[in-house]
Amino acid sequence: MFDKILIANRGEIALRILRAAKELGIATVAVHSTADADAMHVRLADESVCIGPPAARDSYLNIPSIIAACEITGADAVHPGYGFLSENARFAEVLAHHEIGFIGPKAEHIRTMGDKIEAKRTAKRLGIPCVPGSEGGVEDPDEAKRIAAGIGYPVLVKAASGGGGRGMKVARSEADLEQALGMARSEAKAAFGDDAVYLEKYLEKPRHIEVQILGDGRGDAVHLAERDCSLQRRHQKVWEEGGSPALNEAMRAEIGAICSNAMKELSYLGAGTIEFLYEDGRFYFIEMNTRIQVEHPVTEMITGIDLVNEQIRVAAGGPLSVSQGDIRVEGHAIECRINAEHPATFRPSPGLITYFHPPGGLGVRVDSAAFQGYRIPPNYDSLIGKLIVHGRTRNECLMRLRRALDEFVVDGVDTTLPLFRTLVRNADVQNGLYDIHWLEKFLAEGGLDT
Amino acid sequence: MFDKILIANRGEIALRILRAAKELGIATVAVHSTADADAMHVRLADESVCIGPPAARDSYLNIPSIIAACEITGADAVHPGYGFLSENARFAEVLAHHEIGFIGPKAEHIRTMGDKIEAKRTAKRLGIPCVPGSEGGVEDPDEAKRIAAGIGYPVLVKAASGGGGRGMKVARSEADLEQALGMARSEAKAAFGDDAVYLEKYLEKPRHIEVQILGDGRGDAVHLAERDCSLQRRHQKVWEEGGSPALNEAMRAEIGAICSNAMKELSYLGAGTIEFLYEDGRFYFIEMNTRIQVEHPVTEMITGIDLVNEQIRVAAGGPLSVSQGDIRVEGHAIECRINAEHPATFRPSPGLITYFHPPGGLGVRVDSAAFQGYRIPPNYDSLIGKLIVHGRTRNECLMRLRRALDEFVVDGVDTTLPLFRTLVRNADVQNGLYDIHWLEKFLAEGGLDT
Amino acid sequence: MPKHESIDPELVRELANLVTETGLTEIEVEKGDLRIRVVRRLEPVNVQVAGPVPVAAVAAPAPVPTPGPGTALDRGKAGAAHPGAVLSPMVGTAYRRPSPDAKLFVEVGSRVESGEKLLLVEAMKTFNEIVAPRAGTVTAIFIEDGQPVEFGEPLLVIE
Amino acid sequence: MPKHESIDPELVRELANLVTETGLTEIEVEKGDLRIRVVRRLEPVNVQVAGPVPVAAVAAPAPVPTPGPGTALDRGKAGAAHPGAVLSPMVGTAYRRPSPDAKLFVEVGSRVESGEKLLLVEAMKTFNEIVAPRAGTVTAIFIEDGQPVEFGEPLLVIE
Repeated sequence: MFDKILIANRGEIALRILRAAKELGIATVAVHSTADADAMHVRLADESVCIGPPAARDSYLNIPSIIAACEITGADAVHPGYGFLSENARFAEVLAHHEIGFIGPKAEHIRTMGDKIEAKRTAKRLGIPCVPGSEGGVEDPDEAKRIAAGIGYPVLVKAASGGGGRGMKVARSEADLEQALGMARSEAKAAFGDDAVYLEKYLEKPRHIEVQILGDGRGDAVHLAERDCSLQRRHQKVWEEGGSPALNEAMRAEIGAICSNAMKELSYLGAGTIEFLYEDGRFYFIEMNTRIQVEHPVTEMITGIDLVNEQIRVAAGGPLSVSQGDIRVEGHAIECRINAEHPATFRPSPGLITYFHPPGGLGVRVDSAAFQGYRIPPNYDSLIGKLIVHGRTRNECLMRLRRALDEFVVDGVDTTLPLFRTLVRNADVQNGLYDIHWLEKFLAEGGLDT
Repeated sequence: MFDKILIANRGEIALRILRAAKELGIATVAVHSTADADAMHVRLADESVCIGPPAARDSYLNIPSIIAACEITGADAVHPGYGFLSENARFAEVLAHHEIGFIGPKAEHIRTMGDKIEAKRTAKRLGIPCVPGSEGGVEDPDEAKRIAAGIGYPVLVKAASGGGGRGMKVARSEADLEQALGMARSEAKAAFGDDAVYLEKYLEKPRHIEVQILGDGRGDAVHLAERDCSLQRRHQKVWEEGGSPALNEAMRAEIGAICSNAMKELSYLGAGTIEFLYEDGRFYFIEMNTRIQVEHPVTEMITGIDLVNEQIRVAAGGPLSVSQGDIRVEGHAIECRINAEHPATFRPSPGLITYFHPPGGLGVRVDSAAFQGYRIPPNYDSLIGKLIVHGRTRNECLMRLRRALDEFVVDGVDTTLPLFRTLVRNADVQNGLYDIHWLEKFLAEGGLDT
Repeated sequence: MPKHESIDPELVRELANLVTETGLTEIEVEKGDLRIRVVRRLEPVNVQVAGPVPVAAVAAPAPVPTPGPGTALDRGKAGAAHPGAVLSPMVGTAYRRPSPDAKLFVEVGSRVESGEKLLLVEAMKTFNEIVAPRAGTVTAIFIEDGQPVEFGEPLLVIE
Repeated sequence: MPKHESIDPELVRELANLVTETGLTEIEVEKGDLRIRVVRRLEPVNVQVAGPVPVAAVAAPAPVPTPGPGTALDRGKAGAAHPGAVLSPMVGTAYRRPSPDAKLFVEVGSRVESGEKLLLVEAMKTFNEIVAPRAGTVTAIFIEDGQPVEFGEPLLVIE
């Protein structure tokens, strides 16, 4: 096991990692920019090192500074958290070169999954379902019809050289296809000078569902069920829950097994998330995140498994603490990302937190590095805390979330708490009837005004 | 189900009840003395009513005022919490007379269990193990030897008219017995003018272990495993955990079944706790508490069952939400009672809380009505919050408790946090090797000085 | 304990004015056997220190409608400061007449003697008489007939 | 019984001013049989803002021993205020001589020109030269040869 972990991150995830290390009896080093000198995890760490000015490229993204901080403190492993250097394969290699442990996957897997084309190719090879489409360009309408019938309507005709929505047409039935093909080709020709097009399954109202996996790097891997992160704004997840209101036990076990088998085949090391779009009972691979995710507590609440603890164990060469048979989903959990932003305009609101009172009681977890007197720096993202609530049923969870949101007080800055107080009372949310477009539509239609 | 619950209590338990009611969608009425006008649960309740001056007898113990508060608010049930009127059978009857629900047991059971002699008689009748002893007075040494052999040494010879330790002698073996009998008889004669004595099993280093039960009042009842509350100071519980480090699965199931069967036979209604002394693998009934207890969250954390929610359901005539087969003990939980007291002298420290920052993260629950700016009134007990921590194993729980205690900040008043920071690092506590005398001995020997 | 005649209300008023003028929260003076302490809890302090909690509760849409006498406390705070206020000694329902058909005990402008009945407060079917603590004129009545009242809530003012 | 003239409002006002001027929260004076106490409750929100969090971390027995350069931050904070301080542009290990056998670049009292070498800071086997930003005399050196330094930590002072 490691003796001293350097936490190469900031904010709530740095505190999360610090807690996991302390609970394992491992010493901690907090590195921080000058803007984060008073941060909670810096105060609580055994040691702290200032590694640079506020700009992330000169501090949290500065590999030489982080290596130097390891050297002067004698840290024998680095946890990169999420964002920053967490999916930087070169960082993992530099650490290896310096014989410092990296609490994350093997560099090759970071690299593979960081490349969209390579990731999709690997996923396919591993039996992970991807968005079906023509393998290459399609010219002949009859060939197109044959392929489209295989994919199932609606299908999207996309320019091979395309981008920005141009040269892109939806065909909802075979009757539409020939026209769509023609229009897409001429648009593509006009826009890109190339009329090559291909076909892909068109998803109209998909959900975002992701499967949490853990691997020991030596061929053992488990899945820890899924999270539904469909409530998004500008591709940022806002509200995450597990299990998904759209899945049942059998569907969960099936997609879970596909993912864990793929990870076994890959000999994947550490925590990872395989993200899918989900529509009409089918999963379509989007990407794999080779790191711990913001919404990991949802999984921890329903499985009782400490994911950061597992990350540290397997990075140190240990086995997973659980086998698939030990993992049971108990109850339901929802996470709300509390951002220091105006709840309607989403304008960031850095500044001094003049009063901070988190909710408590049964089934309520708060992961936050904020405290009264903390000044949120303007240099980084606006996430100031996560409220995660567990209940025996989704309904109990929703009722508990409602009362917890009503207890939560953050003064001095704007926060997105009012947005969540509205969402938890919304019928669609209560019924789990939402897709990845729901929240933007709700906001555009003035859902917060009522 | 009830429409509006009046919470006839204060402090953290009032907030606990308020949370349970809100999660059930039930309206809440907070009643309070003038000293508690700014309390958290008063702020969060749908309605509040000031019922009297600070002295509890004129407010929280004043039955007419509480009934009047029900009348003017239209509350259809009262939750009495713990302490105050929670074990007052007459209060339950007065509420019944006014057709207001009482969220607690039947008055007859409160009355039975409130009378020490009657409680013990009932326990015996129900098959609950009691401290074995001679049924009546013992005169003849040979009869005493026969009875003592049946009880097992050591035995206590006690004056029938006794009290305050006088006329009380321990016999550790048959050889001691005749002398102990003679001395106890003459001491008893001298002290009380009555030389009648009786024999009882003498427990040298017992643990305090209690079993949580729930009944629906119609013959169904379940047990929710035990809590070990041996760490006490002046008969006040300080640290409670579940399961007990002294029991294994089979022992838990056995004593649990005895308790749940007894409660079925009694047709007990609501939550209750059967308290035992435990020594050398045997249980000895002390008393039964016919209410929710301070340490109930320990049970909630290891079973996932919301005890206050169950209390409300069954008081409204509903069934228990769980059967015995559904109840599984998962992991381990420890509760620390954070009192506003000097950690070494235990002198109460009322006053203004100038800073309050509870710990967060996985497995950490805080039940507290305190907040920054709250002035702890000098009129009531000094409990300002409970820190309850859960882990998959007792060791994980202890490590998590350690880090949570180190994160907890309460400024402006003295608290017992430093006591717990010492206890969690103590080898005996870590090994679960303590009895009901351990903490007082530890304190007397200057355990806090090191 | 000095008799109440011997306390000069003017002195208390002056100290009260001084509290306001100086922005203090408390003044205590003692001279001989006389001790007077005047306190005003500053509202801004309440708002700063403790305020945020209710803000959330209010800002959030109430999960359950809030009917009933939820505002009793506010009424109480409003009138309690008045030096001539008669406060309710108990929680219950206040009545301004001995029976539905009878006439009111007192009205604004009524001249009352010390010990004269002002109101009834009913709790648990028991009617408790509220009597005038001193002679004077009723200058304000804060409650209506049949209204719920809290402990310490101002009922009326005698000056 | 003393009349209210015997309490001097001016004295109360003066005490109130003293409360404000001194930043106290309470003054109590007693002379002969006269005692006056004035109180102003501060607003805890504004007063308390930052510090308390580290109190717990410090007050709590450290779960793990804290060796190494845990105090670097404190050193940094101590000297950073000096207007002539030269701060470390990076985290790493500071060396005061080009090689173990060589002599020190500078000592207290050394006269340096702008651009003159003062120290090396090593990170990832790379030695970075720290040069004098201006001419002057080295009046203090905060670090020892081979000592770890943080970003922004004061290395020495040139005046």
